[in-house]
Formats: sequence, structure tokens, C-alpha cells
Amino acid sequence: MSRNLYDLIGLIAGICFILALKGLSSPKSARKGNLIGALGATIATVIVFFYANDGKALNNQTLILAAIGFGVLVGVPAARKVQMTQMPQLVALFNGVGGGAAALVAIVEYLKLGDGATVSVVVATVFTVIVGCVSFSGSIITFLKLQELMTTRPVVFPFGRQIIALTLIGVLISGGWVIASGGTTPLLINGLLSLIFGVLFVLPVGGADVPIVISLLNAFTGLTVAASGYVLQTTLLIIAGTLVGASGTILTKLMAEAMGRSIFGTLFGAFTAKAQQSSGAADTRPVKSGSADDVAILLNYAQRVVIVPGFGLAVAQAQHTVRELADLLSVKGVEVAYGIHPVAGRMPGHMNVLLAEANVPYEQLVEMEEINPTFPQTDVVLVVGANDVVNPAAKTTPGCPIYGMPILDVSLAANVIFLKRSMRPGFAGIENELLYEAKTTLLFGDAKDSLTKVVSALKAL
Amino acid sequence: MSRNLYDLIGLIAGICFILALKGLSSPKSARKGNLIGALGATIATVIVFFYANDGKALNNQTLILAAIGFGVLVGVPAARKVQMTQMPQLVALFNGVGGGAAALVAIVEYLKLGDGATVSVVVATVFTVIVGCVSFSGSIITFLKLQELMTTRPVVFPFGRQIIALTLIGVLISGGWVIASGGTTPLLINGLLSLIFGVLFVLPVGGADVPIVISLLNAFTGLTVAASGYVLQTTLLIIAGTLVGASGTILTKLMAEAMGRSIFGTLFGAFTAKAQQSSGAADTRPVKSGSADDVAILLNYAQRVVIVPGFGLAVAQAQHTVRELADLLSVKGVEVAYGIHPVAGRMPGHMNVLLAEANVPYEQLVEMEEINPTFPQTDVVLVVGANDVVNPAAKTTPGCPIYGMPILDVSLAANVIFLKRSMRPGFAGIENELLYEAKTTLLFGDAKDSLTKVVSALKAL
Amino acid sequence: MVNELMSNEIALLAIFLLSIFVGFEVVSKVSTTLHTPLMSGANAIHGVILVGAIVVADHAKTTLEISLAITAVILATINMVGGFVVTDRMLQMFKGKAKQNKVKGEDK
Amino acid sequence: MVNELMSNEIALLAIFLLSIFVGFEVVSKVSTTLHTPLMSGANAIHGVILVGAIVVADHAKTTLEISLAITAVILATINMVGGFVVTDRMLQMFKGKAKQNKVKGEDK
Ligand SMILES: NC(=O)c1ccc[n+]([C@@H]2O[C@H](COP(=O)([O-])OP(=O)(O)OC[C@H]3O[C@@H](n4cnc5c(N)ncnc54)[C@H](OP(=O)(O)O)[C@@H]3O)[C@@H](O)[C@H]2O)c1
Ligand SMILES: NC(=O)c1ccc[n+]([C@@H]2O[C@H](COP(=O)([O-])OP(=O)(O)OC[C@H]3O[C@@H](n4cnc5c(N)ncnc54)[C@H](OP(=O)(O)O)[C@@H]3O)[C@@H](O)[C@H]2O)c1
Repeated sequence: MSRNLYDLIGLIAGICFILALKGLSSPKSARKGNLIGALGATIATVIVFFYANDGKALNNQTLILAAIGFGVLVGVPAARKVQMTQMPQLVALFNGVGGGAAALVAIVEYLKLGDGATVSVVVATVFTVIVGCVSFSGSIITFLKLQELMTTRPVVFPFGRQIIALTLIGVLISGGWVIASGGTTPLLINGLLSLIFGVLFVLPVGGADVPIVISLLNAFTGLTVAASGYVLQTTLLIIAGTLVGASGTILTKLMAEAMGRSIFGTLFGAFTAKAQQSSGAADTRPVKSGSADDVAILLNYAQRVVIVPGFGLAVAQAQHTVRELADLLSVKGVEVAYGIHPVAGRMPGHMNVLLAEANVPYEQLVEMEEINPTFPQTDVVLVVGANDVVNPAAKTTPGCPIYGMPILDVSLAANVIFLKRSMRPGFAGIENELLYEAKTTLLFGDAKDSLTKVVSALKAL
Repeated sequence: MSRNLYDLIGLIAGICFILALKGLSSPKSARKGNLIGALGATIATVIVFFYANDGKALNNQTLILAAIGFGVLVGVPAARKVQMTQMPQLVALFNGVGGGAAALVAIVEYLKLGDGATVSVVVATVFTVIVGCVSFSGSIITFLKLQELMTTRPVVFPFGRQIIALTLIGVLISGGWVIASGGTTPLLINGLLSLIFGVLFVLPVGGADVPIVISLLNAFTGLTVAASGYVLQTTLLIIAGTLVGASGTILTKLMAEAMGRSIFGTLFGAFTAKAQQSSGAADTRPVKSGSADDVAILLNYAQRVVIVPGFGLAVAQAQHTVRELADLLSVKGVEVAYGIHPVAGRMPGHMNVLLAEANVPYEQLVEMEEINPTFPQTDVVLVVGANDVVNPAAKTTPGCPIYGMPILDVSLAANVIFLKRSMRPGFAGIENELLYEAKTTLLFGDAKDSLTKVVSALKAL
Repeated sequence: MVNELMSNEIALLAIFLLSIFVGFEVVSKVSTTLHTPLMSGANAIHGVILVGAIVVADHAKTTLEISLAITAVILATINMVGGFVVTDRMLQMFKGKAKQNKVKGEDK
Repeated sequence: MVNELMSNEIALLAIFLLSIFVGFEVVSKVSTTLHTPLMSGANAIHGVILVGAIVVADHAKTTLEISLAITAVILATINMVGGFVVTDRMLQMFKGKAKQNKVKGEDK
């Protein structure tokens, strides 16, 4: 296959990727978009077999095909079997291996070129190795955090910032060393330091900020792919990598904005955060806590109930139970809707996926802007493991971490029920005044257990 | 200047153009966007002097500079002095000369290359000449139509479609001839036929559809610029031309959609249109026509008045008088707002420009979506030279030409006053039932005259 | 074989296709109010054909070539300079109340 | 002088810059609901590094090179194939009521 034909087909694959991202940006075309992306990737993979070795069978072709087969055998079942609540960590893992692959590609090409590599190629190689390794090890840490194989809290260590800064300097110096002198050892050291930097860089990030970091590492991996495209002079890799790099950057920004965080704050927040003021005075105030029966009665006689799911619902994996409750209420003639806050849960849009998986009808999922005007006509709001997204402090307390974030105005409803395990605050670490209001009832316990009890109580009524 | 440096700076200019289009797409940044575009164009123009003749003064440099000076002397005053109502035709004219310039560039390069031109270059040349000439002559015709130097009605002639089709075939054949045999004569014939085709192609378009055609020709010119960029191997021209071609195409589609037309229908509608059914029965029905004094009284005792300007306001150039009236009412304590329909006037957004020119405060200009809910609380709607954009047939009469177009729901207000010259229908040629309703008062006459009378009457009250 | 360079034709094609996407995406959400200034601004941008006109005017040898090229320079300049000026004038009028009083239109 | 060809470096730079704009523009208006699938889909797209991995696996001579390259092929395949499959699974769940009854999740 001629270089021209190869590039031409590569261009077609690149356009598939553009169309894929375009499709993925709109709910109607999202699935088709993803398929177009898969088509582009397939085209690109197939044609390289006809081009790379001038049309002859590739060197190591059997090994390559076996490796692809093995990758499919690992990747597809993982993607098929993962629970929806574990989606974030799977995406992190896939991203990490991609970054690792890009780094390896650059290394092998570097080994092969030896002293023949031009300076610009070496620079691109070093970039790929650094960013690919950071993406790889960083993603592994995010995976461990999300999978709760390690603490989800920010890991802070003495002189943390200094150590991170020193590692970064080491990465840059060893990178410069590779460019200046060439050779395998410097590249190895550079790669190792980059791996360490990736770990250190993600450790201080708190569990709830992890999705932003995943998105950022995703953008990083995109850029490494673009750089290895330059090393290999493959236009398709440049286009695909840059697309992902650019859209990933914007996406990271959008995500951070949606949850009222700055990207910088997310990454370095743990070291600079002032100790959370645990407004001790509040703790002594009385709250109205109820039993599952109380809650069942309140729900039973309501005309309209809005369910507000949050992070705690994902933790408790209570999506199926919540749906059972909603169905039961619907049968009893109660109007039920779900109020979905854009950043409720562990990832943006996570609630939609969780609830959709539990077969909650799409029409019952109502976005924040649309549900807010309906709260005054709502009898009961059932807040299942959510806190920040209904905290009025976002409107009333200038200076608090979530000030300015749009919230669900559940306090406008006649009654509010909170299902949570304790009086502990949510992710942002601030007291929720709503818990102390007269219209609020608290049902303590794991969301799934509590819901199961409420369902039984309702059936018994 | 090396080719690399030149291309690099050209790339910067290209990015300026992207940022310009981006800026122009949002009201806040539009003006800055335009300035960035001008910056890019300036950069591009300046650097070519340092590159084209390897850094030495260009051949014919004095002539070139004089030509640029002359162009500035013609273009700037025209742009400065034109009345806002004549904006569309000026844009058409500027577009036409751009297309003409692209065609000339391709021709000169073709003459210079002679037999040395590769096939792909000749193909690009022929494309540039055809499309550039069509854009040139077509734009001239749109100019003549809008400036009312010729009839604004669709010009239909016997066997019109056939003649147009034959000319197109001639254009294509002569184009093929150039590619096959080269030489100057074929190119000359090709250019002439293209000029003729441009004229024939625009003649059947009715006055109100002309903006769509201007936008289409604008996209065409963009593509010719891209093609001449290929002929001259200038990356910047390819980027700039393609950007304009693509964005112009989308814009044409958006414009046509906003006024409920298909692009195809616009171009060939005149030949296929069924004779407008002039529903004769309607003519005999009585209408309530009032005097300027009646209108003044109605307005004087209103609490809230909405002014709906349309095509007729532009024709009558009544924007300053309408503002006088609005100011007078405001002083008298009447709440005044303007309801702006997206396709009222001669071009999309034309009303905003006209009224802004008359110093109507920006806040009083209310878009359709926002003004519609306020009509039930409105006492008087003053419809100044508008018709289709308030015609309820768009909602009630399936199959009529404007069916499905969103309209201003003025019939929800307590009183409606129409300022128009006759009972003739608007652009779409359909009867407006609203004119016969009990709540409607008609004040016949030129909008500017009528408004002047109303203002005097109001002052006398 | 990999590590050859991309051909010029393919590079131009890639640039062309990517520019199409950029052009499409950038304007696809524009509000109707801005259609006219956007059209006019895009119109000014293609006035950059002036660059091409200057290049061919430099190449031009015969009187015919020179006169055609110089005409192209004039036309392109009118397109470009006039286009940007008229767009700016249009957009100037979209400003809020605050700045409006100082500019009083030259319209009759 | 004009009519030379563009250099390879400049062409790649132009492609890179235009791709940045396309990437930015295409996703800049996405609704929060789709952030997660979009991230996951973009993630799958960069799995196309598989192409690069195959190329270097073809080049590879020494055992070290071959084993690194084959590892890259495996990792890239997981990224690409797994990414598209998981994104599809996620998006499948966004469907309306009509189609929902036939798929019952494999979640506990
Ligand atoms: N969606 C995203 O993309 C994303 C990403 C990063 C960060 N964030 C941030 O995360 C927060 C999300 O707000 P949110 O209201 O959904 O969550 P939240 O404010 O973190 O509150 C979660 C609540 O769930 C309760 N909970 C935890 N586990 C539970 C269980 N097993 N059963 C019952 N209750 C349980 C917790 O209280 P107890 O401990 O007392 O039970 C807590 O009050 C926002 O601040 C957002 O900015 C979101
Ligand atoms: N804005 C755009 O971009 C654009 C472009 C192309 C087409 N269009 C189409 O144009 C139409 C615009 O709707 P529209 O309601 O603004 O206009 P219209 O439906 O064309 O009605 C204009 C009205 O103004 C009256 N008129 C004309 N000259 C007048 C004068 N000197 N004094 C007083 N009245 C005068 C006419 O009635 P008399 O003759 O009885 O006076 C007519 O009823 C729509 O159908 C739209 O689709 C718009």
C-alpha cells in the first residue's frame, strides 16, 4: 500500500473520530457516535497490516495477532462485566494502559532509531515517555483509590509539595539528559522518575476529585498519542491524539466548573486546604429523626414525591431498591420524579447511568433546571445519600466551598426526608442547615437498608 | 523570508480567522472577533511583501501599492457611508468583488504557468474561474435587486429552467475543454459562460430570498479562495477559504431554516411555485380602519405597548420615527418594548441593527421567545410594516408557505394596530386573518408618515 | 514504510478537511441576531485573496497579466478592507445603552 | 518563492493546531449528563495508539524491543476495545422506556 493511500485511509479514520466526538456530545447520537469511533479504530488497525511492511506479512505478525487477541480477551469481559458503580475506575484503568502503550511505543522506536533520531524526534519521544508514564502510574493510583484498595482520602505527607516539586525537576532534568546525550540509561531513569511523579501527583487528590484527575490524565494520554504520531510520522495518530487532548482538556474544565472547583485547587488543594471548620455549635442542635414507618406514612399520603439521589446512593448501591420504592409509590397513585443534580454521585452524569441501569424510565429523570420550579408543588422530597447538592449554604453563605454552585431547592417542598448514616457533612465538608429545619426528617442508616425497610413498611400499610 | 517562516506566520493569520469567526458567533465578543480577523488579514498582507520575491522588492511593487491604496479609498468610504438599510447590498457587492478577484488570480497564474501546469492545478483553476465568476455576476444581480435598480420580483422567462440548465452544461463542457486542451480561449469562454450562468441563476430569486443567496455566494467565494490557495500552494488561503466556505454553508442553512425556506426552494422556487391563491372571498370582509388620532388615544391610555417592526419599517426607513414615538410613550409612563422576530426585515438580525442605529436602548429589544409570554399582559401591539411574522396562519393553516415558522403571538394582546399601506399580504403572499379581527385597528399609509402623524397627535393630547 | 514523510497533497487535504470541521462547528450555534454581521465578517475574511493577488501581480509579465492582476488587487482590497469596516460599523450598533448616546448615526 | 511545497513540519503543525480547534469546539457545548460517556469514548479513541504499537512491533528486532512492543500491543488493544465496549454499555442505558424492558442489567 502506498504512503498516500495509507494516509488517505488514515484521514478517513481521523474523520470518524471527529464524528464520534461530535456524536458523543449529544444524547440522541451518542451511541452512534461511539460506534463510528469504533469503526474508525478498526479501519486504522486493519490497514496498518497492509502498509507497515510494504504489503508483506509483518515481522512478528503471529505474535502481534496473538497479543491483540489477548488484549481483546482481557478488555471485553472487563468492559462487559463491570458494575456501573465501578465505571470510573475502569475508565481510569483503560486510560492508564493507553498511556503506558504510548510510552512503550516511543521507547521501542527510540531504541530502533538509535543515534539516527533527529532532535525533534527525541524531544517528542521524551515527551511521550514522561506524559505516558505519568498517565499510567497516575491512573493506577486513581484506580486503587476508587476501588477502595487504598484510602480515598487525600494522602498528605510531610514536605509533600517540596517532594513533588523535586521529582518534577528530576523528571525534567533526566528528560534534558536524554535529549542532550541519547542512550538507553537516561531514558530508563526518565521513565522511572515519571512513574514516581505520576504516583505522587495523584496521591494528594481526594476521592471525590478523582474524576477530574481521570479526565485530565485522559487528555494527557491523548497528547502522548499525538507526540508518538510525530515520532512515527503517522498523521492519524496526530489527529486522533490531538482531538482527545483538546476535547479532554475542555471536558476537564467543564467538569471542574460543574462542581465548582478549579483544576488547580483539585490537584494541589490537599496541601493548601485550611482545616475544615467543623462548626461545633451546630452539633448540639436537635434534629428530627424518624423511623422507616414514619417515612412510609409520609410517602403514602403524598401527592407528589421527588427523589434526590446522591453520592451515598452510589456508595450503598441502592439504585435498584430506590426504583422498587418509586414503582410502589407510582402504583399507589403517587406522582414520582427523580431530581438529578449534574454533579451528584462520583462522576458527572453518574446518577443518570446508575438509575438508567436500574431501569428507571428516562422520563422520570428530571434535570436540575426543570425540577427546581416544581418543588413548591411537591409534598415530600426523599434525599437518598445526597448532601452538598441540596445544601442551601451554596446560596446563603458566601465564602463556603460550594458557594455559587447551583443546587436543588428542596427546601421549597413541604417535607424533606434525608436518608444518611450520620450527621457527617458531605464531600465539601460543610454543615447542612437543612438537616435542622422543622420540615426535615432524618432516617439514619445505610441507604439501601433504610430503603428496604421503607419498602416493607409501605407494603404493610 | 523562508517558506517555513512564511507558512508559520500564515498559520497564525489562519488562527486569527478561526478566532474571528468564533468571536463573531457570540454577541459579547463579536466586535473583538472582527478586529482579530482584520489583524489576521493585515499580517497576511504585510508578510507576503517580504516573501513573494525572496525578500526583494516585488515586481510591480509601486503599482501594487497604488492598487491597494485605491481599493482602500473605494472600500472604506463605501463601508462608512452606507445606510444601515442598504447593508445587504453592500455585503453582496463586497462578496462579488472578492469572487472576481479570486477568478482573476487563478487566470493570471494559469497564463503564467502555461503548459507547465499540472492537471490538478488546472482543475483547481477551472473551479476558481467558474465559481468566482458565478459569485461575481450573481452578486451584482443581487445588488441591483436590493438597490432596486431592477425589479425585486422573481424574474421568470419562458423555458427558464431549460436555459439555465443548458448554460450550466456549457459551463461544465467548456471547463472540461480547458482541462483537456489548455489554452487561453477555452478559459475565456468558460469564464464568460460562468458569468452568464451567475446572472441567470440569481434572476429568478425573489427580493426577500436574496439574503440567502448572498450567503450562499459568500460560501462559494470562500471555496474559490481555497482553490486558488491550492493553485498558489498557499496554506493560509486554503485555511481561510475553507473556513468561510464551511461556515458560510452552515450559515446559509441556518438562515433558510429561520425563515422556514429550503435552500433549493429559494433558488428554484420561482419556476415551480403554484400561482398564489388570492383568497378573493376575504377581500370583501370588513376591516376596522382608524385615524392617527384613534391610534394616539389607544396608545396614550395603555399601560404596556409592544412595537413589532417588520420589513415595511425598513422600506419606509421609519426606525427613527418609531423611536421618537417610543420615547414619547415612555415619558408618558407607558411601558414600551420591541418584539423582534428573527427574520423580520430584509436580513436576519436586520431589525436589531436598524433599531440600534436609531439608538433604541438595547434592553428594549426583546427576542421572540422572551416577548411571547408577555403578550397577554400587553394592552396594545403596534405592528409597523410587519405581516408574516405575526400571521397566525403559521400555526393554524397546515400547508401554507409559512406553516411551522414560529411567530410573535400578538393576537394574545388586548389591541393590535397595523401600520401598512394596503390590504396586500406580506412576503409569503398569504392572507392575514388577524387583520379582520375585532381587536385589530388598521392605520393605512406609509409607516413613516403614519408614525409622524401619530406622534403629532400624541403630543397634542 | 513508516517514517517517510506525508505527501504535500495529503497534507493539504487534511488541512482542508479539518478546516471544514472548524468552520462548521464554530458557527453552528450562532444566534439569528448575529447572522448578518457574521456573514459580513466571513465575507471580509475571504478578502485575504488579496495575498494571492499580490503574489500573481509579482509574477505577472505581460501587460494583460499585469492589468488583470492589478484589478484583482483592487477588488480584493475593496472586499477585505470594506468588509471589516462595515462589519465593525454594524457591530458598533449592538452596544448597550451606556455607550449609545455618543454615536449618532449618519443615516438620514 | 511561491509554488514551492509546504514543509512536512509546517503541515503537521497546521494539522495539530486545526485538530485542537476541532477538539475544543466539538465538545464545548456537551451537557453534564454526557460527561462520563464522552470521557470514556475519548479514552477509547486514543487506544488507536495500537496502530503505533503494531508498527513498532513490526520494526522490533531484539528480544527486549519485541517484548516491549508486544506489551504495547496488548495494552493498546485493552484500551481501545475495552473503551468502546464500555462506552457502548453505558450509552445503552440512556435509552427511553420503550427499549428498556428487554435489557435487564447484569448488576447484582
Ligand atoms: N458527580 C461528580 O462528578 C463529582 C465529582 C467529584 C466531586 N463531586 C462533589 O461531590 C459532591 C456530590 O454531592 P452529593 O450531594 O451527591 O454527595 P455528598 O454531598 O458527598 O453527600 C453524600 C451523602 O451521602 C451520605 N452517604 C454516604 N454513604 C452512604 C450510605 N451508604 N448510605 C446512606 N447515605 C450515605 C453521606 O452522609 P453519611 O456519611 O452521614 O452517610 C453524605 O451526606 C458535590 O460536592 C460535588 O461537587 C462530584
Ligand atoms: N429577515 C430575513 O432574513 C428575511 C429574509 C428573506 C425573507 N424573509 C421573509 O420576509 C418576511 C418578513 O416578515 P415581515 O412580517 O417582517 O414582513 P412581511 O410579511 O413581508 O410584511 C411586510 C409588511 O410591511 C408592509 N409595508 C411595506 N412597505 C411599507 C411601508 N413603506 N410602510 C408601511 N408598511 C409597509 C407591507 O404591507 P403593504 O404592502 O400593504 O404596505 C407588508 O404587509 C417573512 O416571511 C420572512 O420569512 C425574511
